[in-house]
Amino acid sequence: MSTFEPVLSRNWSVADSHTLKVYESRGGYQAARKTLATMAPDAVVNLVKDSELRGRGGAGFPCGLKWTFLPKDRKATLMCVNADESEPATFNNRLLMERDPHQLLEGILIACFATRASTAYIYLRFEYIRAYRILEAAIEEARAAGHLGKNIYGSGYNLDVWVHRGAGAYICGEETGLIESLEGKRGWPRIKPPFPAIEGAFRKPTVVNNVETLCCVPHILERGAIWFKSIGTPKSYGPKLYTISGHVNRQVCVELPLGITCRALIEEHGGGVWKGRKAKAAVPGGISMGLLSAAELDTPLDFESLRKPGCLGLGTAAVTVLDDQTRIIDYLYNTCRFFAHESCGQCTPCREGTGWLNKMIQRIRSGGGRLEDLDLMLNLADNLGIMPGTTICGLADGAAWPIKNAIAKFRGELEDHIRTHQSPAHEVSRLQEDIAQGRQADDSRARLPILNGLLTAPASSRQAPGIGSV
Amino acid sequence: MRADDPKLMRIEPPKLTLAERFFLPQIAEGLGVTGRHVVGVAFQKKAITVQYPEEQHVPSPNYRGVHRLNKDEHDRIKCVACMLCATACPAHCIDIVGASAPPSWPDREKYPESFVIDELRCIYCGMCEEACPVEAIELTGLYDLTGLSREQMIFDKTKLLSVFDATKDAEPMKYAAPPPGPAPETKMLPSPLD
Amino acid sequence: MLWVAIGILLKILVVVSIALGTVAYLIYVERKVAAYAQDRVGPNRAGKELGIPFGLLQPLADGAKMVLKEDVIPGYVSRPLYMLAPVIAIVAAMIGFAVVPFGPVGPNQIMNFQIAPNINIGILYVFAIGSLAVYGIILAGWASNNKYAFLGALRSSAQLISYEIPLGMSILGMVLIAGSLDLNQIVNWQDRRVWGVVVQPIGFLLFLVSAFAETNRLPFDLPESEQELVGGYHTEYSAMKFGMFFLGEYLHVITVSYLTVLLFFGGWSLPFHLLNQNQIGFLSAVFKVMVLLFKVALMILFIMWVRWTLPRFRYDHLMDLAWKSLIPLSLVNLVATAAIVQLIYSSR
Amino acid sequence: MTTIIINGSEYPIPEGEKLNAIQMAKRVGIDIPYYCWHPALSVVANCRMCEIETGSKDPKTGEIKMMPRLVPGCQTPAKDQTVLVTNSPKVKEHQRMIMEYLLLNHPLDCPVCDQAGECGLQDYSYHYGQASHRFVEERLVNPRKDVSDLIQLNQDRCIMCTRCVRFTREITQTGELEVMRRGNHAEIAVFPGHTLDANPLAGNVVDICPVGALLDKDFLHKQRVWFLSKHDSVCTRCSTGCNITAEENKGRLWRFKPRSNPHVNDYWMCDEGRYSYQAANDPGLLAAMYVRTNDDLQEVPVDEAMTAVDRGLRQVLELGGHVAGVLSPFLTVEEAYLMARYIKGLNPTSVLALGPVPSRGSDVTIKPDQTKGRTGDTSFIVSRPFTIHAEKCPDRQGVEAILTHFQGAVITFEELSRRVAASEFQGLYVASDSIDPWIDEAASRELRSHVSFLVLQDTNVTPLAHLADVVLAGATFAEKAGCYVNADGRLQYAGAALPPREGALPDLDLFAILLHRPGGPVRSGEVLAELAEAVPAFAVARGGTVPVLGTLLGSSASADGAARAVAFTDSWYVPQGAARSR
Repeated sequence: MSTFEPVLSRNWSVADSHTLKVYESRGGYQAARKTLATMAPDAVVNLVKDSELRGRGGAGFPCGLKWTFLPKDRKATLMCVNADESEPATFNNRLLMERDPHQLLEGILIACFATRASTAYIYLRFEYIRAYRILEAAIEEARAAGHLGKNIYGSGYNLDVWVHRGAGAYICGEETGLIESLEGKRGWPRIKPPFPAIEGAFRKPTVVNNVETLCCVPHILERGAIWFKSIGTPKSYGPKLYTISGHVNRQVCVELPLGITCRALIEEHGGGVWKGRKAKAAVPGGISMGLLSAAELDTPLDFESLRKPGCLGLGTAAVTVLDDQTRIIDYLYNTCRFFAHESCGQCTPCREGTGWLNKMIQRIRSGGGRLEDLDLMLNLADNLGIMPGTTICGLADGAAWPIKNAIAKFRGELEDHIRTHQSPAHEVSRLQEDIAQGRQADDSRARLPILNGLLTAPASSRQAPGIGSV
Repeated sequence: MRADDPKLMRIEPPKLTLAERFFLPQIAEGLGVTGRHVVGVAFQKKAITVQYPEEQHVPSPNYRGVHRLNKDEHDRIKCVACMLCATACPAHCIDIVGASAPPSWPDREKYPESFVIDELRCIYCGMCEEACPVEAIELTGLYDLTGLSREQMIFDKTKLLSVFDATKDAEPMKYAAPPPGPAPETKMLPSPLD
Repeated sequence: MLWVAIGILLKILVVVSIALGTVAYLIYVERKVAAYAQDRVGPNRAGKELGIPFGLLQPLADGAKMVLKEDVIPGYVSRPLYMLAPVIAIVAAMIGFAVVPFGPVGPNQIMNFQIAPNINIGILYVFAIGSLAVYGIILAGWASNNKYAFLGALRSSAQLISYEIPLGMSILGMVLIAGSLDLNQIVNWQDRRVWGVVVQPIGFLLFLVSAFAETNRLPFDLPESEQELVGGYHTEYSAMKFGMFFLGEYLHVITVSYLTVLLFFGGWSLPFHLLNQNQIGFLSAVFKVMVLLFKVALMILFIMWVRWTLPRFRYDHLMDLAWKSLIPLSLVNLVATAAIVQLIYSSR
Repeated sequence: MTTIIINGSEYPIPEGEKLNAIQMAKRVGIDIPYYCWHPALSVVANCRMCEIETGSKDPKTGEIKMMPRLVPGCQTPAKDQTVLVTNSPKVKEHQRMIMEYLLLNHPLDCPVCDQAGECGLQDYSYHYGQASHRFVEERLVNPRKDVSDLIQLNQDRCIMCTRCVRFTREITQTGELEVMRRGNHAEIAVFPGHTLDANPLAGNVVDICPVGALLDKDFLHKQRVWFLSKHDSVCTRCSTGCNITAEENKGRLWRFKPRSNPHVNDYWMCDEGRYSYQAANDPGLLAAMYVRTNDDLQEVPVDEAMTAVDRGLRQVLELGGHVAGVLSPFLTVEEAYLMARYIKGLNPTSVLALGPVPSRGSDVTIKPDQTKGRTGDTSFIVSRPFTIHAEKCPDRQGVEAILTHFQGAVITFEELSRRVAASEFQGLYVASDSIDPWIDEAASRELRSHVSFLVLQDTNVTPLAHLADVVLAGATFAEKAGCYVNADGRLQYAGAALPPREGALPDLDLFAILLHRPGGPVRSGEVLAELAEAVPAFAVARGGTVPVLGTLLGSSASADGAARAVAFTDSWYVPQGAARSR
């Protein structure tokens, strides 16, 4: 792979790479100029379609195909750039925006030209303050230099780009949630149909693309689809920014062709597992994608291969490594807490299911686990996200896969944990079970106030059965 | 069922012997039985009658007598005025007027402003007890329910709660564990009619 | 003559009041027996405040109740007959006592323990009067203008007619043997020889069964049968009128008991001549009266005992018993007795 | 022909209607459970209860291709050759799971919850749920809070269907309600200081709440819904004539609930109408008939009062006087007809006038706008405006139609008062039944001073009642049955919810007695049939029957076919009558 030359990150190491001057000096905006001058929008769409560029945001939906969904007779189109990079351990978009904002702007320009959108919104994660400042500055520069604004390069094409900062919700990374949030509403994903391409933000056809996807576009137009398809593995073409974090010596973001194995990534680019330990497991692409066990680390990280070891997909290609001293229960605890906290609360299964799983994991972790809890969690995960169509968006799927994977691959460890970690303070009492099962509790504690969800009775009512004793 | 149904069985009356046909031995035998009882009661004190006012009958624990309204440990009425007892009641003898609970009861939304049982209409079936979700209404073992007028026999909330006060030691709540030690005898009510 | 009349009147007064008092206590005894047979204790309250044990004042309370209760006369009854019926019932029951000896009777006795002594067809009189009682019942049922009462009356008449026959024929054996219809003579014969029950066992059984039927007592109380007829002929009667039927029934019990004892259990005599029949004197007379009373008391107790033991007959069974069993049997018994008596007397 | 395949059977799709899977399935008798969907609100599909399996049938080969994923029925259009499966094990397992999830944090306080008996959770729990669940953790407890002076929110019972939020956004467009917080901590809330108090339709959020989260404080803890007998009626508080169910128990009304009528009130009713039921429970209502003797009103039996009315009016006529009748716009058309016949029958020169028409403020029209809400698919929704009329009486148009028929023109009350002041009439018969106070002391004296004989038929004790010669106690809106004509000219039938109270008689019976109609109590249908024959304007009601959704006065019965359209009721809010006969 040493022959691979970074494309997306080629300017990162250059000083002041975020300025227009540096970007233009390294051949920036040439692709855009050429495209706007010589190509028709449909030709651009076809070219991107030919390159089989798949969305880098997580789902891997072919980008060009998405663009063709727009209605033919549309009056106005909107472009939303999904820069709400909220997946834990993912930071490639941040680097793209902070180090090379003009590359993104050029991608936006070409994509908007292709989809005939005259307005683009960059929906930026709230926490990316630095990226926000850099982007604002870059847009100013680009506008001043005529890369944005009215009649760009004399082609008669107008484009305005606005940066919109989110309010810090994971769910706003989902395209319809993003659109709702952009409209100023609560970040709740919408039902589909209608898809955003038909009726999106402000009831207009809308394209939503990830930052990294758009960053690929100028290079495809510059070097052609054949070049793009020469990189990577079948069905997963092009370069990809991988981030490595967790228990490795170097937490970095590297650009590599799609299809590198997880082990290679850890060993070659992450500098191996830290403190000389061994890897126990790795999260291949953001925590919602599942878990690879140590034996499965040789899986290539591309859109297709990860299905084999039972993961949801490539996701954001953010690899997180767990060393052999990390407990899987802790991993599950973090995952479940994250999803319970970030569930938007709209669909019943996700709202209640993630909260339930979170409470259950907390109980198991603090010593109140039962062996049947594992099967219960698997069953919940199945109902929650693994069966398709149970919720509006994919958050529930993301919450379900880590549990399914962790229990499938580390069941022995989890069972050992339950057996060896038992604390009377946290175990499930007979009464709790009775209440859940709808049984008549068989001891004097049955005289509990059942109203308002009070599970514990005043201590006095538990002692003597005679009520007159108080 | 048809006359030729295979499940039908014809049974012949048993053949009687001559003595049996005279019935006299059987009559003598019967006289012996009653005679034994007469002798048993007259000379061996085998009568099973309870001499009621002097001897108090203690009914079985699941006897269904006069109702009571239970109180909780803060001496408040337990009833939440859900009216499930009135719904379940086949005799339509329960009348409840619900109201929002006083603000000083934080764990409760609703309570009965008035709770009236017509003890004369009641058939003591115990359905109210079954229906009650908070174990507020119970049938006690009190069986000597008398009154001089119909009005006296319509028990209001105060009276039903006083039945609880009179019986709470002798009859702890039925769903609770049995009381330790021998069960205290049912205390006679100071007459619920006063 | 005047004194004789006064004596008779006195006797009538004494007998009637004793009989009525006895009836009152018989009801008490009946209730006690019923209670004992059913493992209860029976009436034991009345008189407790006065220190009288065993509820012995119960008959007084019962009587007071009878008298004080509201006397309801339904609007649809035939009033004269309705009023007459209980009177007939009780009068018929009482005048039967006229010929029943309560103790030794005879010209050589110091006193005749009989209201109408020396009537040589005494037993015939008893039966004649006894049959009169049925008029009370029939009239009651008829006058009540009520289907239950009417059915009760019908049953009663049919029952009485049916059982008169075996009853009458069952004593003919004894009459043949003793050679007299006079009860005094029959008792004397038994005293001399042997108790009637020994020489006439079948006659005794027939008499007993028929007597039960005649007194309308269980197992033959079909005219009343509360379960089917709501009280039968006395459905519409209340208070003292009902009480009169009640008294009548118990008087019948007493009469029948006397007859049984006199006919079959030697009357005032004791077996094996323990009591000299010819001894005349006040003490011996009283003693004989006591013996007779004792036997009668046992007989009454037996009747009660049977009542609380046996269930009621079905009506067709009742008729079957009379016509198919008792009457043929009594005929056979009569013929056989007659033959034997003829043989014995002719052999003398 | 367009057909749809539901659970293996083919059904024709109704022409000209856009239905979703839930509506279509319901039409053929198959229930798809749902919570968040409401036919007047935008589709959000967030309760996930209505998920079904769908597919399509190839019309040529007849091959059925099912989609792998479950889809919500509320946003699945009933299209030609669509295949719906609502009872597969997959769907059933999903429904069971949703019920388990919804009940995780739901308190077990059905006994004290007013929604019990008409609760979506209860009903679906029986049909689709299970008796136990596997949740052994501690439940979330959310305290109850007020969203307005009349509405209480029990947040712990909420299932986050957001129907109420969408109602305030899309129907009233006031947006008081909002979802606060995320995940399983999400809750419905009002913005601080921005309660539902000012919203004239606020009470509807209680109706559309499928569970007991939003509750009406006016009804709170008073009754259990299964004790209530429900009577189809019409609100008389304004001339909109909202279709309602009047719910009664133990001889008094407890609440009004709107009934769906797409031509009148859609699914809603205003708060003013909702709480107008209280007027029928007023203990101060006229409780007897009175006749003036020796300058004092004496309580008399009905027949005496009726004789006094008839005798008094005839006496006036015999003395050469004139008689006028005042027909209040609160009368039903049947009552107005009988009264007009009676007054005109006394003497053809008698005059009929329309009673005072109460009016307050101006008409308020609320035009729903689904685009204000969620930008989901709103193509199933027919948005219809809802008007609260300023005219606060139910039947001005009906009474006017009858007056026009009898004397050609409508004489207003003002005009009549003038003519009374001019001593034109010696006898006056006023039928009021007005809910509001309609005449003051001075006006009463003025009216009284010019007539020699005054009959008042009313439900309340008004100043005029103290001055009248005969006071007849009429029936309140809850006690009478009859038809009203609303502001759009729609003739609608309102049933009686209560028996006439002690001492009073339904107005229809009072007039029938005056007219010496044979037979016992009058049935409004018979009078309506007569009316339809006699008055051409009411020809649509021929035979004395009115369609459930009413009928426009001008239309012919057959042209008003849309009036027979099926109204919508939430499946867990079925008018069931009293649970038992009491």
